Amino acid sequence: MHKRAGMGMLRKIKVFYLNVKSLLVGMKVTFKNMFAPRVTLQYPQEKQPMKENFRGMVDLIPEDCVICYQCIRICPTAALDLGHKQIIVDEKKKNEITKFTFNTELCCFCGLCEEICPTEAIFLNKMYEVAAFRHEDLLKIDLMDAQKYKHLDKNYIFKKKE
Amino acid sequence: MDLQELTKILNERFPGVLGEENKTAVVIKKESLLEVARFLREDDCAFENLHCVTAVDRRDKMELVYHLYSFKLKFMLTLKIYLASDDLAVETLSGIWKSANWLEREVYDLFGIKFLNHPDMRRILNPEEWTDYPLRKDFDRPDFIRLPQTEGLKAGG
Amino acid sequence: MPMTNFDIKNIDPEKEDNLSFEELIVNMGPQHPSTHGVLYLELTLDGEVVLDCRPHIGYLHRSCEKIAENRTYVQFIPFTDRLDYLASMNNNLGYVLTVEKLLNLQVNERAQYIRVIIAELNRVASHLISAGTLAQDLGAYATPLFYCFRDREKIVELFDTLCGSRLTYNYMRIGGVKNDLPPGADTSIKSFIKYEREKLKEYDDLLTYNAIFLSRTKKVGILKKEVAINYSITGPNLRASGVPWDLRKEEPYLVYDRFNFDVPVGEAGDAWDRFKVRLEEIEQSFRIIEQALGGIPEGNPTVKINKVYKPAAGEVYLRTENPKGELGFYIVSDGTTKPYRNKIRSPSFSNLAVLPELVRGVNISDAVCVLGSLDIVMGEIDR
Amino acid sequence: MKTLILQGLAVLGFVFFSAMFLVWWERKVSALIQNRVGPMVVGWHGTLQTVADSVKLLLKENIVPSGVDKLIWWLAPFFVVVPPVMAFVTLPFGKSMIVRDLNVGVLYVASMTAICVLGIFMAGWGSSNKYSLLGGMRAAAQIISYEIPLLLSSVLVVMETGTLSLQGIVEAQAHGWFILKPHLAIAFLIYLIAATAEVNRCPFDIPEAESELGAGYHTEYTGMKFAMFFVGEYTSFFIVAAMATTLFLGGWQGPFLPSFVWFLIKTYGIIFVLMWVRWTLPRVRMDQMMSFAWKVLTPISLANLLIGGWFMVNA
Repeated sequence: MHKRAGMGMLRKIKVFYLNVKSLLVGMKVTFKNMFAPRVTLQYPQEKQPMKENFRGMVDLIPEDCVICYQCIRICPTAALDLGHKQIIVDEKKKNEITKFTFNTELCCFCGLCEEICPTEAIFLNKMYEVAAFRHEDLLKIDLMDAQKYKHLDKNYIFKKKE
Repeated sequence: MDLQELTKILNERFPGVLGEENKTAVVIKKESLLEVARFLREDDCAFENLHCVTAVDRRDKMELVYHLYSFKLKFMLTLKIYLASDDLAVETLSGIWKSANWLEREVYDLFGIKFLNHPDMRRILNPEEWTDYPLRKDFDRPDFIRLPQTEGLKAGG
Repeated sequence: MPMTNFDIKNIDPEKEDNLSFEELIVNMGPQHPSTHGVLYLELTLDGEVVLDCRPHIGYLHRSCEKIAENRTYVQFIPFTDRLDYLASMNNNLGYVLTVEKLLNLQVNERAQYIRVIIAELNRVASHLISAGTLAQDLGAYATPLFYCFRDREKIVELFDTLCGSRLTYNYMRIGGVKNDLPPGADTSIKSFIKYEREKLKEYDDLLTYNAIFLSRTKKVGILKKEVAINYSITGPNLRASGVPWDLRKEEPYLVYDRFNFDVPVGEAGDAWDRFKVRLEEIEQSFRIIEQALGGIPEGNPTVKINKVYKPAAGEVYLRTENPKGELGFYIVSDGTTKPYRNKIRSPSFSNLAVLPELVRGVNISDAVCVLGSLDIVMGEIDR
Repeated sequence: MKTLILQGLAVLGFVFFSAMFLVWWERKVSALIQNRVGPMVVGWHGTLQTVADSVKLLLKENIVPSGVDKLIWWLAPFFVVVPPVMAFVTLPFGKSMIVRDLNVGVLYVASMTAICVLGIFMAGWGSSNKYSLLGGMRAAAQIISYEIPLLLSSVLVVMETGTLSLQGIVEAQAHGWFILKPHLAIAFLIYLIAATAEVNRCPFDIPEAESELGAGYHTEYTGMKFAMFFVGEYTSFFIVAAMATTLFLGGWQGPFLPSFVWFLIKTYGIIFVLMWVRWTLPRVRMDQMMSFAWKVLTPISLANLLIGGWFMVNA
C-alpha cells in the first residue's frame, strides 16, 4: 500500500517534470526562431517581383487581335465585351473593333482568355495593385487604349508579355 | 457486388418496389423508401454511409438521388426515387443516417422538396423568409449576369 | 442543473428579487475570430457550459451549382477554385476527374504524376493552415499560425511559378494540366520537403506534445467511430476516430496505387487525434511526392482548352480524397455542352453537421477547440 | 506641496511612457519570435508607432453602445488605470528614488493591483454584452484566486526581512538576492506564475480570450477608453514585474551602474521573459486554470511557507 502510494507520488512528479519540460522545449523553439532570418517584406517599399506567368489585369495588344470572339466565349464571368464592324479600306473588306471593354468587377482572373487566344493578343499583365477611388473606374476599362490602367497605377506602361 | 446483384436482392426482398430499369442506379418507388433504406443499412450489405442526397429537376418530375456507401463492399449505390411535381414530399431518412439531416435540408432549400418527419425542416443556405427554390430549372431572376450570346459571332480566323 | 441543494418551491417566480436562472444565448459569429469564416453559431450556455448549439450557414452562398448549369465544362473549373479555397488544386482535380470519367477520357502518364504531386503539395498546405488555426483558436497567439504560413508560403510560391496564381490556381484541365512543371521544380520540391521535415519536429515541440496544448485537446470533442460514419464524416476527421479509410488507398484514382504510403489513424477521436492525424498525413504526402518525383515519366501533359466537350447523356458520381475529406461531384449530362446538374458534395458540409453533437456539454473554450479541430472552410460549406 | 506635485507628475509621465514603451516592446518581441520585423515605419524601428496609435485612439469617436449601464461603463476604465498608477508611489526605483516609502508597501501594492479586478468586472457588467459579462466573471474568479499564491509567496519575503517596507526589503538583499535561497526561488516562480495570471496575460489571458470571447471585457470600448484599458493592463504588468524585482531580485542593488538602471534592467528582463512565454504557449481553460490555482499553486506555496519558516527558525 505504502509502496503504491510512493509510486503514485513518483509518477506524479515525473508527469510534472515532463509537463514543465514540454513547455520549456516550446520556449526553446521560439527562442531559436528569434534569430532565424526574417521572412516578411516591408511591403510598400519592398516589392516581390511577379512570377513569369502571373495573372494580373487583362491587357490587350489591339493590332494582334483577329476578332475571333474566343475569349468572349470562354470567359466564365462575362467580364469581357467585344464588338466589331466591317469597314472598307482600299477596297478591301476589313474588320474593325468598335469596343473591347473589360469589367474588373466580374473578372475572376482565371486566365482562360489568355490561354485560348490564338494570336496571344489578350494576356494578363503583372499589375496587382488595383485600388480605385470610384467604383466606375473599374467597370468599363477600354482595352484598346494604351493608357488603360493609368488611372489605377500611375506607373503603368503598356508592355507586351515576354 | 455490383448493381445487378443488388437489384436482384432487392427484387426478392421487396417485390414490386423497383421502379423503371436504370443502368446506373436502383430506382425504387417513393412509398417504400424508408423500408428499403432500413434494409440496406442493416442488412449484410451494410450501407453505413449516406454520402450524398441531391435532386435533379427533370422539369416534368423531380428526381431524388441518394448515394449510399458501404465500407464493407466498397460499393457506391445510387438510389433514386421520382417525385411528381405536384407532390414534392417524401419521408426523411434522418432517422437512419444522421448525415441525412443537413443534406435533406439543403435539398429542401434548393429544390423545395419537403421531407416528412424531419427534425429540423428549415432552409439551410438561403434566408428563411425567402420563397424561391433556386436550383429548379424554372428559377430565373432579372439580375442574373448572363454570358453573352456568341452564336455565329465571328469576324476573323 | 445547479438547483440540487436549493429548494425550488420557495422561489416565487412573481417576485423579481428572487434568484432566477436563465440560459444565456450567445451569438458566436458571423463575425467572430475563431469561426473560420462567416459561420454563425447560436450557443445556448449555462454559465460557460454549452447546452445546445445551432449552426447557421449560408452567408457565403453563391449557388455554384446553379452557375455550373449555365457554364460549359471548361468554364466551371475556375469556380471550383473557390469552394475550398485552401485546397484549390484538389477541387480542380476532383472536378476534372469527374468530367473525364463522364467523357471516358484517357490522361497521359506525366499529367497524372504531376496531378498527384500538385494535389499532395496542396494537401500539405491545407493541413499546415489547419494546424496553425487550431493553435490560434487555443490561444497560442499567432506564433504557430505564422510559422505555418511561413512554410505554406513556400508551396504557394511554387504554385505561383507553376500557374501564375497564389490562391485560385485554375490549373487542372480536362485531359491534362495547364502547364508542365517548371524547370527546377524537382529540386525545389525536394528541398522544401527536407526543410519542412525539420519544421515538423519544431511543431511537435511547440504544439503537439506541449502540456497545455495536450490538456486543451485531449479528451475534448470525442467523435466516436459509429457516430462519425453515421454522420458521413470523411477525411482526417474520420481517420482520427479510428477508421483507416483513405480513398487514395481503398479506391485509388490517378496513379495512387503505385505509391507506398500509410494511412495515419487516431485512437480516441478527440481534437488532439485530429490534429495529430493531419500532421502525420503531411509526412505521408511527402512520401508520395518523393516517389512520384522519382518515377515521373516524360511526355506532354498540357492540353489545349479550345475544345468543346459534349459528353453523352448520363451521370457520374466521383469522389476524391481532399484535405478536408471526400469531395464528390455528381454531374448529370444531357448531351449538351453544359451539365444538366452539377452537385458538389463538400466534405466540410458533412463535417460541420456533427458539431452540435460534439459541443453539447463542453466548455465554451472547448467548443472553439472542437470547431477548430474539425477544420472547416466556409467557402465549401456554403458553395 | 510643490515637490509632491512634481513627484506626481513624474510618476504619471513614467506610467504613460512605460506603457507606450511596453506596447512597442511587446510588438517587437512578438515580431522577433514570429520571424517578422514588427513596426518599422513611424520613427526609428517604429519607436513612435505607439504614439501614433494613441493619437489615433484619442481622435476616434467615442461610441457609447445603447443599453450600457452608463455610470459603471464610464467609470470602469478609471478603475483599471488609477490603482496601478497609485501603486507606483511606493515602488523603489533607486537608492533614493521613491515617492513615499510606506511601512506597509507590500500590502499596499498587492491591494492596488487587486483593485483592478473591480474595474474589469464593472466593464464586463456595464457593457451589457454577453461576451463582456463572461470575460468579467472570468476575470473576477481568476484574479481573486491567484491573489492567494501571490501574497503567500510575498509573505515569505516579509518573513525573511521582517519588514513590509519595499525599500527595507531591497536593502535587506544587499548581501545576496533572495532568489538565491532555495525556498525563495520556489516562491519567486510561484510569484511569477501568479503574477502572469494576475495581469491576465497568456497563458492565463482567459478574461479577454480573443478566440473565444471576441475581446472579453473590453469588447464594447472604443477610442480613449480602450486605450485606458491598454494603459492599465501594461501598467499592472510593469508593477508586477517591478515587484518581482524588488522582492526577489535585489531591487535596485547592483554594481557599477546607477541604481535605477539596475532596477529597470531587471524589471524589463522579467517582462521580456513573460512576453516570450506569452507568444509561445497556448491558453489554458478556465476550469484548468482554477484547479491549477487551488490544487497546485496554493498548496505548494503553503508548503513552501512552512518550509521557509522552518528554515528561518533553524538556521
